[in-house]
Amino acid sequence: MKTQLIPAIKATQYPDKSGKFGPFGGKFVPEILIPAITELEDAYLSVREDPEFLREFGYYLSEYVGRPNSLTFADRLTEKIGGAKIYLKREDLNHTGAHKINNVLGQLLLARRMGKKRIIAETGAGQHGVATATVAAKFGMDCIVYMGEEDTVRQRLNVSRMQLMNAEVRAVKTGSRTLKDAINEAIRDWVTHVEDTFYCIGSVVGPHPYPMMVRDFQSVIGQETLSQHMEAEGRLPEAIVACVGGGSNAMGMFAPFVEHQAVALYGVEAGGRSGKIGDHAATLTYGEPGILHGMLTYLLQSEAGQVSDVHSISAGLDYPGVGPEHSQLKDSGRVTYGSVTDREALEGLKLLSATEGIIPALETAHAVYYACELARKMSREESLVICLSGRGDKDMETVEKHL
Amino acid sequence: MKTQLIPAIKATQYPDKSGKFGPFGGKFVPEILIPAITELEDAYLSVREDPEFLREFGYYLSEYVGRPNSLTFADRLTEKIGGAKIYLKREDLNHTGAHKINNVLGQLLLARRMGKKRIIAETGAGQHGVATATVAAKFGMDCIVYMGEEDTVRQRLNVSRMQLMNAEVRAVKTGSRTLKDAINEAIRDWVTHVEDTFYCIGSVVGPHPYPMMVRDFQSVIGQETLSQHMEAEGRLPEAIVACVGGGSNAMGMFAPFVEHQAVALYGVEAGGRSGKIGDHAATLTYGEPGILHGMLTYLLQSEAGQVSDVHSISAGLDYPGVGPEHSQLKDSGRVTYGSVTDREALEGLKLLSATEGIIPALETAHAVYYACELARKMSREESLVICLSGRGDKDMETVEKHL
Amino acid sequence: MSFIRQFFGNMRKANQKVLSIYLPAGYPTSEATLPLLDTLVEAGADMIELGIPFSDPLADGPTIQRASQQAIANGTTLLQSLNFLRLFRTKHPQVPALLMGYANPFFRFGWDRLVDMAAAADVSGFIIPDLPPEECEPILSRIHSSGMDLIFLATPNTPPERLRLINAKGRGFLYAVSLTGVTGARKNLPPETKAFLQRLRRESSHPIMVGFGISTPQLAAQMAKEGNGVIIGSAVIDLIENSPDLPAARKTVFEFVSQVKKAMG
Amino acid sequence: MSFIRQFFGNMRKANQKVLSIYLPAGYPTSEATLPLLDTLVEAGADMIELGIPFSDPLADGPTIQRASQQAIANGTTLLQSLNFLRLFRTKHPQVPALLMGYANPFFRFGWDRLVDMAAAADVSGFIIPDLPPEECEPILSRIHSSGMDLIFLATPNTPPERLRLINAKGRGFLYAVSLTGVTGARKNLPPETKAFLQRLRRESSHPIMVGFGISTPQLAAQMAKEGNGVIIGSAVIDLIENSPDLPAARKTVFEFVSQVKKAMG
Ligand SMILES: Cc1ncc(COP(=O)(O)O)c(C=O)c1O
Ligand SMILES: Cc1ncc(COP(=O)(O)O)c(C=O)c1O
Repeated sequence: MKTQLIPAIKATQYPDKSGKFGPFGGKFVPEILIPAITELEDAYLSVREDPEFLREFGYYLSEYVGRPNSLTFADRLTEKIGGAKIYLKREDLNHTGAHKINNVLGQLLLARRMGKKRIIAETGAGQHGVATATVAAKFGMDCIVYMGEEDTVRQRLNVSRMQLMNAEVRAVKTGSRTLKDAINEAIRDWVTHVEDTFYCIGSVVGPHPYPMMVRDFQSVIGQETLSQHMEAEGRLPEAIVACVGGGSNAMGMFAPFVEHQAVALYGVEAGGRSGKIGDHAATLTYGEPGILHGMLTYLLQSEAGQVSDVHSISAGLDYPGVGPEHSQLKDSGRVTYGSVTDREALEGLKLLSATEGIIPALETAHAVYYACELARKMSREESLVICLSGRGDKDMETVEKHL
Repeated sequence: MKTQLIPAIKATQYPDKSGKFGPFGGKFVPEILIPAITELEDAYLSVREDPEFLREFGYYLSEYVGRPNSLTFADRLTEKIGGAKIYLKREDLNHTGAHKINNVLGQLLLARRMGKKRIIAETGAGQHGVATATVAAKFGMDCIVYMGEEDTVRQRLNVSRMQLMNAEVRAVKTGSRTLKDAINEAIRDWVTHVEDTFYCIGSVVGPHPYPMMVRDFQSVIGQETLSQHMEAEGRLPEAIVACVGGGSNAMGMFAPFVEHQAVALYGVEAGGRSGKIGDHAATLTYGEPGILHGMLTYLLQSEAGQVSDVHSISAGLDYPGVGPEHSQLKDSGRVTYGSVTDREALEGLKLLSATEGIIPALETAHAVYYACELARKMSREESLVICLSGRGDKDMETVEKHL
Repeated sequence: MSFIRQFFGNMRKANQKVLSIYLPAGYPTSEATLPLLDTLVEAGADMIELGIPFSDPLADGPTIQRASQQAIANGTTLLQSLNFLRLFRTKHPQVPALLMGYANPFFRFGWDRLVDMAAAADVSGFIIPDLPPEECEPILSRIHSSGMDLIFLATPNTPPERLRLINAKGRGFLYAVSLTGVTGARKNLPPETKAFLQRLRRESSHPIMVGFGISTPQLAAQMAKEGNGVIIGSAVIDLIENSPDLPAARKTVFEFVSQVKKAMG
Repeated sequence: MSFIRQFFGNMRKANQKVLSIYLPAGYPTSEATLPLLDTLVEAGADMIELGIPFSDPLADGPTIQRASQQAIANGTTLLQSLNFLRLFRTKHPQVPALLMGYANPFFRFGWDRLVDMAAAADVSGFIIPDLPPEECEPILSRIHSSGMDLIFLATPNTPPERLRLINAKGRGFLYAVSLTGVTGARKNLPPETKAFLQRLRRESSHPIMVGFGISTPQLAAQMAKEGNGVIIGSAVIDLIENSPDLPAARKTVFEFVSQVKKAMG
């Protein structure tokens, strides 16, 4: 029998009361949204340590999502690389196939408490949209998902999944027609229907309290990893690697480890086709601080402060911003951020598929590749955990095209 | 922490020593395969109660597959139907998305013990093929999957998945180009490479010891369900419903319940387009006993004993035979078998998606529809478990076409 | 006292309602901006808001989105826009001119540098829709000490306590958002708008300019009654967008703005 | 003593090797079966195996698969095939004729009915590749008591104990499968075949007929030496398949079978 999980959401030092992670974060939103995010912040703070809320969250994480998911020892990949022991935190085993649903579950439970029945969400890869449509169906809520037109094509499978669950998918035809524009459109919807609408953001981005709240809901990843690794190895891992789009799987994984200075933390961004602006989505690697989507954070942008078009083979990393806490963790040096190209990600995907029988999402594949390079340089006594943020089924068409 | 699972494989009364379930089952194979199935039987019987084997099996089921999976209470579906409480046994949460991997893991652990490094398998929906390719990759074995040419088209996604995991997918162009012919082709391969090849059959079909062995490996489904339902409701469920293609998810689910006469068991076959021969795959509903693929069992066949072409919207149910133990359970009256049409299955799929946020495989959707009809006639105090054998991602293209 | 406050004092004394027009810099071409600004003033606009285009105008409807994209494509920069404003203020020293834009282009330019150069260009004030009072600290006091104003917005859902904060931080006027929604011309405004504006008048001592959705002289007249004046943006851009060339645009804009001004009495 | 055993006794006495040819009933057409059987006998075939087509011939290679599909498409039935054999046996009473086929069509027909009607048609015996000794009980004693034989197969991987079981249950002759694989003409047979056949001769008292893969007179001659004779199937079907019509098929089959018979000396 699986024991029921009550994730302990721990209030950390950051963000401060104004929603800042050092200089980053904040609430850079149109006035009309201020009451909504204030209401949300109040509501969230009131449930954050409410045992009944945590019990409910734990119940659905366990009975519906299938948590705790495994920490799988990747014996063949380890052997092939010949360095550190590689473990995989299996978010791909969650219902709907990625970590996104942890956060959605938390937010929609909160929305239910707040009496909001109209849910909106943006989605890039479609995983957050699918997760939102899923939980909305389970809770009997209306759901509208904004998705860049380009992404509705490259992630068509996920569009059908959302529609089957009675979500309305709205193809966003403005701007670059990808994730960033889907967020713009979702915010416009929110501005217009602010009274009855709950905006379920899919990553640790947006105005306060989202970066904090999403991190907290996702920190179940890191909490489980910590105790599972303890059980398997009797100590903490030497290194942890996660991919960074908006940064939610990474923050959820890192959260309980940040205070353990001996654990090296690595965030991996989308290096795309090249280091030229427009050819990648490696915000922390190449970006500069800026203000977008309600937060102050690193951004890929022009000299004039126009947000850049970005590119990644993986729709879920195709975002010119990043969660503000990552910006802080970068500047403080606590986390090392690097990037991996489209081609390398494909290699990572193939490698994990062939050695472990696990096809990762293209997003995740970035972390896999980076982790292998890292593990190679580590000793056999050390161990490294990859946050296997999602499965690759959704990406098979893209992968086919590139093989 | 998840407790490690050691599935207790229980020797039941059936089959008898010669591999018979009453008049059904047996070893109707070419002489050349007799040594192979004898070796297999001996090997299996020697590990069946070997704690080390069971520990290994339990380790991978837990750490790799993600067992135990949940028994989810379908509150909104229950409410909508207004009858018995409906529970879902979540095989869709397994790694690779269906129950098939339980069996594959058992067989390939056995193959590893037997020193066989060349694995062959047949597949219909592709789920068994994917599961076999997956575990073969994890164990570093060569893997060849036979798949009807028609199925390689309707389940293209799964073909790519197998190839990514370095399996060779051989499109079978003989006969009706579906599952039955894939099995024929796999047997021909086995006949030709009998010394070094392990044939990993995907359901409770084929010659003894397969029907027994596959049932045993899959019985982890029923064992978990039994104790999870006990924990949730304090008693056994009143009814259990599973879809039946070859019959492995159903047998795995039914196995520990067969002796509990108060639990009504239902197997649901593919009713296809109509009750006309060739338009469905409802073997137990419309078939007659016959001999195919090494077993004596109900078959869809002509007067002259030629095996019929069959049809189902779901590739995984598209099989003119059925596991011999089901034939016995039908004749003994212990299990009630019924059928559900393509159209009804699609309705079941939509219903579960919209109310619970769970998109079932088209195979599973047959069980969902049947279970809803059944639950409607039961009282609110009773409870019913559906074996949610797999997820529907693989079927999105087919579903799109039919909506 | 800031120029804007003086201006509103004068208008109130003259019993005049204020008509403010928003125009995106560099739209439809860089060359069009100064002539169009002249046209606005000639037609009776009392105040000008020059928009700095941003790639992600998330509080704007389709009209301003398209105009922003066009302006970016035309290579419009903040420096250039400051130059437009300097020339405009030289020519029309009686007409307050505000710089309106999303935070990021300003942030990238540098808050301090922005304020200094805006002051040098004789800019009257700023409207930054995604810089609410809680985020304005890096810029507010410097704006004030340079004699300019930072305009805040109030919306129908702004609660009383918050309005007090906005009143306290804001200066110049209060931008009353007429509806819950994005910018863009509307046929009608919701019935609640009137009560909202009455509440603002009761609870704020700032001049109140009503914006969002105003598309016709009638609507403008109606809304102007409830405050100190109105702000029109998308309706004018729609006219420009539908004009074949600049002279045609100037003509149609002139007619529309004149009618609005006339209707406002 | 069964007809087949008598026949092998006579052949051994005459120091003759036995050539047995497999032909699917109803292939390439229903009308062709009796003429082709005649041709086989005329060309020197000593024994005949008439195949009952089955939809799922899982021990057969592509040649026999195609022939089976064709025969089914032609509407070939078991009753019709029994009739072919009755006519054949009437015309060629000295030539043993076996019914060969997968279990299911026989099972559906009914084991008892099958044996009775086969006996009435003067069938000499049965080869049922997916009916190994452990599954033959429902039919074996009735076959024997009707004076017919049930032929079992031995394969290179058959272990000694099992061969004893096969020897005990089988009668007529032992069908030695030359290789591990499905049916179908091969250029060569594996080197191990010879040792396998020697083992069978040591460990079995039944006449030994070698089948699977034999495609040329040379191979036939070689294999015949190691036992009592050979069985050829796919090689003949290939010839029929490549013939434009029945006369051409009869001609080429006649030539091939004659050459084989001659080579076997
Ligand atoms: C599987 C997977 N991993 C990672 C990401 C990136 O998002 P984040 O950085 O917020 O985890 C996505 C986004 O869609 C995803 O689907
Ligand atoms: C999800 C799913 N359910 C059910 C089946 C039917 O097989 P069985 O009856 O052996 O469980 C399949 C076969 O592919 C399957 O993929």
